[in-house]
Amino acid sequence: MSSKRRLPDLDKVFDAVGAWVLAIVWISPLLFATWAALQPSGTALGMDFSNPLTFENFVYVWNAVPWVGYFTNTVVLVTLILAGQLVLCTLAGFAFARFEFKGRDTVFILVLLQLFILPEVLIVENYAIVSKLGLFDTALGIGLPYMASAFGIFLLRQAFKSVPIELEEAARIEGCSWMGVLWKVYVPAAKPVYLAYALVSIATHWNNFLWPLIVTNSPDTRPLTVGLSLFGAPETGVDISVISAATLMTILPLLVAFLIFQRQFIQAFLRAGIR
Amino acid sequence: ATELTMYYPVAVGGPLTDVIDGMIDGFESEHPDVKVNAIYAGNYDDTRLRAVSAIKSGDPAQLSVMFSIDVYDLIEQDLIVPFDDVVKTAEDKEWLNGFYPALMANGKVDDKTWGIPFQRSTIVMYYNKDMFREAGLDPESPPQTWEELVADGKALAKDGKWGLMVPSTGYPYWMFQCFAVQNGKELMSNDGTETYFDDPAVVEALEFWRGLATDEKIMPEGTIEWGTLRQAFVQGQTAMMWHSTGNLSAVKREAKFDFGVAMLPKHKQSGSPTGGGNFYLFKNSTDAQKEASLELIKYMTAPDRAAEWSIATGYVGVTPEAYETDALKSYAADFPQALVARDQLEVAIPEFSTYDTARVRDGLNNAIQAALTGEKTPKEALEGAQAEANRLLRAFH
Amino acid sequence: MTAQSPFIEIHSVSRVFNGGNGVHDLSIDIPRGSFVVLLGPSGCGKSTTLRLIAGLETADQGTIRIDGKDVTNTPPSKRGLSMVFQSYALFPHLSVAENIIFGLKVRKTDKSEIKTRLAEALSVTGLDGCEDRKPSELSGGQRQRVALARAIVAGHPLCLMDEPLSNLDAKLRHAVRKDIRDLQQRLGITVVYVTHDQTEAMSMADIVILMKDGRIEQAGDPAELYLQPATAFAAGFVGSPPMALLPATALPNDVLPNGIPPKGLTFGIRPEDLKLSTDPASEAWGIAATVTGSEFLGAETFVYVSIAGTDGATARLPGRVHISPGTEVSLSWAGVAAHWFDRETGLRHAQATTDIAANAPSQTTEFQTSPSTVSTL
Amino acid sequence: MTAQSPFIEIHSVSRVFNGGNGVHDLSIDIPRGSFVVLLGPSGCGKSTTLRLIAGLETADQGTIRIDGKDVTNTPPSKRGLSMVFQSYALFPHLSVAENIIFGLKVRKTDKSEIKTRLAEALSVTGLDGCEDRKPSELSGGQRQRVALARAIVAGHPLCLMDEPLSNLDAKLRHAVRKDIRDLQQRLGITVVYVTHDQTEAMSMADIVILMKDGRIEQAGDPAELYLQPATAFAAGFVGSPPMALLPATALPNDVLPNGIPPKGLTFGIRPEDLKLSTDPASEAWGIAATVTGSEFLGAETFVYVSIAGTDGATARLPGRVHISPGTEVSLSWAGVAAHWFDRETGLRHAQATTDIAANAPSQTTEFQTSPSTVSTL
Amino acid sequence: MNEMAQLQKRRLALYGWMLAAPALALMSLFAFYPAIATLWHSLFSRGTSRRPSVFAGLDNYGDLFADPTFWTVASNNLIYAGITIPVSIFFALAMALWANAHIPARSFVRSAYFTPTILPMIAAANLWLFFYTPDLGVIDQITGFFGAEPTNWLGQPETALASIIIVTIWKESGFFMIFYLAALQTIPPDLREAAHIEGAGRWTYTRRILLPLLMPTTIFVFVNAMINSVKLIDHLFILTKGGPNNASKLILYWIWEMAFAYFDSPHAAAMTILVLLTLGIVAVIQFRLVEKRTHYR
Ligand SMILES: Nc1ncnc2c1ncn2[C@@H]1O[C@H](COP(=O)(O)OP(=O)(O)OP(=O)(O)O)[C@@H](O)[C@H]1O
Ligand SMILES: Nc1ncnc2c1ncn2[C@@H]1O[C@H](COP(=O)(O)OP(=O)(O)OP(=O)(O)O)[C@@H](O)[C@H]1O
Ligand SMILES: [Mg+2]
Ligand SMILES: [Mg+2]
Repeated sequence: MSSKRRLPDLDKVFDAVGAWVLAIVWISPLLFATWAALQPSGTALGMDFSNPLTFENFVYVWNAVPWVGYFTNTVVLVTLILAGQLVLCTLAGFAFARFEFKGRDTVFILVLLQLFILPEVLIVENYAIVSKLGLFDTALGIGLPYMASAFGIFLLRQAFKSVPIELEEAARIEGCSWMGVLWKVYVPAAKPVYLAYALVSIATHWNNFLWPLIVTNSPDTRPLTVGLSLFGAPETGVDISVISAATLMTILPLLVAFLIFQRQFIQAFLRAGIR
Repeated sequence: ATELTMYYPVAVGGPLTDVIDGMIDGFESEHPDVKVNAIYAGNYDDTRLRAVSAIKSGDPAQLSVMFSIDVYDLIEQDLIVPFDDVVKTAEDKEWLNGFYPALMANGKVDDKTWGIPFQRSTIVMYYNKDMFREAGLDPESPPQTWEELVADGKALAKDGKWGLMVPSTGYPYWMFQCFAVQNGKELMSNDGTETYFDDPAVVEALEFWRGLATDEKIMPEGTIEWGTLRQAFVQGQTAMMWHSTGNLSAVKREAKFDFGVAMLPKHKQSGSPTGGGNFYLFKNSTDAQKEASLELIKYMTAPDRAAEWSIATGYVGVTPEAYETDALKSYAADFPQALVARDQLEVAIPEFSTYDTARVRDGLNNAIQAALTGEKTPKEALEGAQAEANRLLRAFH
Repeated sequence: MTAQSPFIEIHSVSRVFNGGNGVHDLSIDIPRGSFVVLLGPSGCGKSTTLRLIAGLETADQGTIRIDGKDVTNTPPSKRGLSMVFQSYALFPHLSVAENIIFGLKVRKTDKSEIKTRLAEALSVTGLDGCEDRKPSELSGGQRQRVALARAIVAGHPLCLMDEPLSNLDAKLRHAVRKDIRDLQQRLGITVVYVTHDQTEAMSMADIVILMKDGRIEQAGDPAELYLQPATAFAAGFVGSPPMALLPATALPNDVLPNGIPPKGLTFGIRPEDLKLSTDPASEAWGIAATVTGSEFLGAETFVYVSIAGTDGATARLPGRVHISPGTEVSLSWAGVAAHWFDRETGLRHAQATTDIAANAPSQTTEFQTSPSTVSTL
Repeated sequence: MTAQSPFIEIHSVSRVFNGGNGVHDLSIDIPRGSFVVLLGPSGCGKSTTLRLIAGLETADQGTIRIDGKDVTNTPPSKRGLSMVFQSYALFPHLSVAENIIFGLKVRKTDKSEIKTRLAEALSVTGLDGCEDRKPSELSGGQRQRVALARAIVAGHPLCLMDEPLSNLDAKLRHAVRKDIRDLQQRLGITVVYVTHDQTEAMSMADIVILMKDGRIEQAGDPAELYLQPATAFAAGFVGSPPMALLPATALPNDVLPNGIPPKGLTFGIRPEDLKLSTDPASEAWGIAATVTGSEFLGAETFVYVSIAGTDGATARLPGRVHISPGTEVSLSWAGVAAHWFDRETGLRHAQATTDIAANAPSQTTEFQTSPSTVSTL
Repeated sequence: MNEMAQLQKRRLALYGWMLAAPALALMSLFAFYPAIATLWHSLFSRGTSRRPSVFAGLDNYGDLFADPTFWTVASNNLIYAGITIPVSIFFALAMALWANAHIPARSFVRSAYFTPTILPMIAAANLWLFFYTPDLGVIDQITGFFGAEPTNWLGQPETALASIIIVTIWKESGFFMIFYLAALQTIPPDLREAAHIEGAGRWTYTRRILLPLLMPTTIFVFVNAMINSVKLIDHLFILTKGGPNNASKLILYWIWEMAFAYFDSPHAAAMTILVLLTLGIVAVIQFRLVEKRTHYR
């Protein structure tokens, strides 16, 4: 090795330090939650690191709520919503990306307008619709209003548009029907976008609370966040240790999945090149 | 069989749905012909939203636990029926009179009973006996008047600790009712059509509250967060706090020190508002359902259940009989703090509630917060709120 | 080229895009088993013609028949043809093998049949051992061969190729173009091949169709195009370096053809037909020129010269030639090597001859071949 | 090439990537004002060498001097050079003019100075009138010229180019390569140019540096590389079609050089040096071969032949040649045209000569040039 | 014209409609129809048992403009958007650049940036509530370490909105980072090298090359951030409930109060329509303006 090798760049050191500081600031609430969850209720804010750690909060939270059932419901719900979104947005995205029809652009703008409609204020109307459809207290009832997602249609349309038209033509010459083209060419080509969108969708609906609460009755259909809500206490103020434990329990499956698949997820985002 | 749908909120932390489910099971085994769907619906706001959504879309719901103070709005929206229409027998009428009058006050409008108390609280003063001792005060004689409160507070406020904290987010109007009534004036008329925010006694009460921070320096300035106050108390940040009796169980569990519970101090008189949730009956149900609903409410407010509920949550037992049950008696023997709320019911007043209550209340809340944060003087703030309330209530005279 | 009816008949087909581009009133007959190259500059309508045959574009007018069947409105998948795209259009998510058998699977061909055909296609294109790789793990040449394999595996009698070699580097292109030609002959299929590279067209085609602005400029076998360009455009487009095209007015009078005023004529001469001399005495006649540069390419040297009143010309000399810019030279050529075109219409003056007796032989060499080996052209 | 010290000195430079690829112990001297081409197959380290000179890579070992200054650890912006990238690396959001003057603006050059230099660069590269367009609105050739203009506008004495023509089509490439060469000579700058296209290297370079596996295989002027390849690799890489390389054992004894056992020898012959004869009697000697195919390219025809015991060879014949596959021919060549290489090391056997008196002249033609026009090589 | 070709075209149009139909149907059901119903509602007065609802024209809108709370809330939301949008875009960009650079433990850094995105807002708000606790909270403990007085972050009008803004930025930046990260991959590395050779430093490269090239992503992120600046109110319910004295009340929270606490859905509907209109207009202007500047794509 030559002794003249360039010294590590000062820029790079600053980069690393900056990135790390920001990362720690960003993750600190979660670290704090972990700390608080391991402390007895009365002392969590003390930041006294000599305190012994305790799992009593987790035990208490675990026993208080049928987590397994809620977890199952959440998984079913999230899967259902995602499946519905993927199907509907794929079809619509495909139509907007590759078909010429009168009024297409107008309709597409309408679709984008949906992004601006605030679902929170439409709860009463949507409740009535779900109820009329007979879907009350079902996973489908919770999921249906989210299935036609303007965001998803937009993303997939962009993804489909960036697929080289030759791929479609090659498939058509090889004998594919329109559906065949969609299924065999566009969908695989947009895989990174699907993954990226799935991550966003799962994170959103995993954490959705109010709507599922309103259109369900029983623990048989309710998601994890309803369990979490039992530890929120507007009349008395929450117990930080307990709510931290409950929070961790709610997001733990998601967090673990994310940490395991983070490389793939990030890669998927990277390749998606959403613009 | 009669089927009933009931919504209920959980407003204090913990697995209380299990307790309710247990009660429902008990009721169903006593009344095999009635089937009850008891549905947890989040907090009070969520529950109200849920009930409104359901009824507006024609879904059947027969009863619900909701804020006691929502009564005027529920009447206005034509959602509920008075119990007087359902209560037929003398025995039932007797039952209506069995509750603490202070708890019934909120449910009575135009001489009719619209709500039956279920999960009711009141405001009490929690204090840290250890800190009292350290400050050289008698831990067994908490302050009983405003003057004592200030004096003790001054003795306690040192080393970055505070003498007293009265929360002013979340439910500022509720806390303010304490000061006002202690200063001799209630905030609204009994028929919910008039408010007295700009009454000199009321203004003086708010001045006193603000003075605790600015003049006496026994309380921090600005608003004090409702949700984290208990944590501040159990970690010794303040020697005294005013808070809902709903906190009792939690403070008991969390506090690592000897703590006491006392009635609020008096000034011109003593007093404290009640709070919490009542049972309401919805319209559009059959007579059989109404009947069954009444049975259910009777069952859930019966002394044994009231005692059980009180022990589990810290809410007050809704009838004197509840305090006569063995369960509550033995609980109180070990934990005499639990009886303070009941004793205070003697002097309790109804929680603030008027027509168009949320708007009127918001005006008051903003006025209180504006005064506490120094944006306005108490007089200015309250006069503004009164003007606003007058405008809103004009239609209901 | 035989008496039997053409395999593809394109009859007065037009396809005009908004803006007026496209192809106009095109008629082409393509014999069965031939290798036809559509040649022309960018935007002349080559791809459009190919896509019309494939069914990826629909004709505004006219009819297209393949194998006697009118397919003008038949969708691509029903036309019984395969296609190789410039970008190869390989499905990036499928392995080589899956790419190749894509069409067979879509058409629900027998499993075992698929297997044998795949093996055959792999071995024909020399891709054995690559079948499990993804296209992104292949070199350009390999990708090209996958595209080829996909096109031939279906066994369609017609294969369309749109500039299939343009993404390959020069060395590879040379190798692959031989492969394609061999494959076509072995399988006996008809190939319609689009390129704008005249070298490719010359070396591969049975028939070259030279297009310009959506119309056919000249069609014929490669030698015909090279030796007898029908227009000045064809003369300039075919050959590298291209034929020099000079206004006849810049030439000495005695080399001009008889009877036609030089004002209306363009003179063309191929680089290999130009002779350079630095010694004015050694030649009977010559036009004066100045060397502007030279490029040594190993086997030959291109010498660029400027001629007064013209855009200059290029001479192609064998071997290595040392000649420095600025050198004055005299240019001459054999009389038969001269091409004459009408300056207005660009059309060839077939009858134009010059007075000079050619003293250099024509560059066309006829080999003595045994009677059994007839030319394939 | 002159007595003065070299402009760029690369001394024992190594840059090894994880995996062992890169360049190894490279030493190159580049004279001021010369046009140096780095030539070699893909992955041989050409770009790495160029990036080392540019400062985009840092050497693990060794030193790099530019104009006598040690720049081994100097950042790119301080080395006083410009670069043309294969992809042109034009900033897509800036107009042509803004792209060109980007560096000047960064270096806070005078406004008026920028203006004159821009005008100059535009006119030199023939881009006048395009200055307000965005790169996406330009053709490939125009983009290339913008990249060129950006490189020359700064007036740096050194310009690096990494395969700047590989994205252009054949015709354009030919034109631009002349432009680049002209520009370099006009401005008198030093150019280091990377390509894997040997035609480009031959036609442009003053010095060709042929690389293989991160090391230099041969360096010299193009004629040297073509006529006297130092190794079998160089012989095969330079020239198109490439030199045929045959095991000496496949040759008749009397053409073999004296004193060296044929087992250790490889024989090389360029396509243009091969003579084909269908009449065995007409030649004194010859080796038997079978024609496998031919390609007519207009000015010449490539004839592919197979020879027993070898991979075959290509002959390059002028004009149009009709010869059908399967024809038996006899191959011969002039003695001086033969190249001999050691079979193991690949190194050239310089002294090897054959017994046969050459009857064909060597293909190197020396033009009679006036004394004032000395070769630029 | 070829008749078959016409027919073909019509068939394709039909396919297009059929493919889009399911999504459009659901959207109409759960978004467009309720939105139009909302518009309709906003034209009627609030109905009670004493006074049935009557057509009121634009009265409800007039009431809103006359209400001082409207102006407070609108200006709060403007400040909120005006700060959260640029700041979270800035952080997102910085994060993306760092997450894309070669720094040690890059995948930890990426995960850290992204984690807030997967935390439920309600849970996150509860954690922040305790962060902000005067004196006891982590923030005051840190500032206290440097000798600062304890601050009642959520309890004073001066800091309440800022505290809300910080939580929003924390929650959103990581989400937007992902989009920048993706866009960065599409910028060829040789642009950077070319800029360096032309003498551009890091900062010049970022400002003159990178930022303009990321413009399309910035627009995408901007529009999303703008929508979120109206949509994201979950944390308000826990942190401040809009207080003190409306100091941190945002539009949607106010709509929520009107609709579900005040039982005043006509005014809520009117407010909703106003928001929809504003968002739509801003978005259209955005797209128009910026499309001109980014047409090079
Ligand atoms: N879909 C289309 N819409 C509008 N114009 C088109 C379309 N496709 C092709 N054109 C135009 O038609 C003309 C012929 O196009 P075509 O693609 O056939 O040219 P080409 O000969 O293949 O050129 P290249 O060598 O560049 O591929 C061009 O001017 C082109 O701009
Ligand atoms: N950043 C890198 N990391 C690892 N290996 C590299 C890197 N850059 C180049 N290499 C390897 O070093 C070798 C030389 O690369 P280089 O880019 O110099 O080749 P090249 O001669 O320019 O090839 P080409 O003609 O394909 O551009 C190759 O094997 C390449 O895989
Ligand atoms: Mg084309
Ligand atoms: Mg390279």
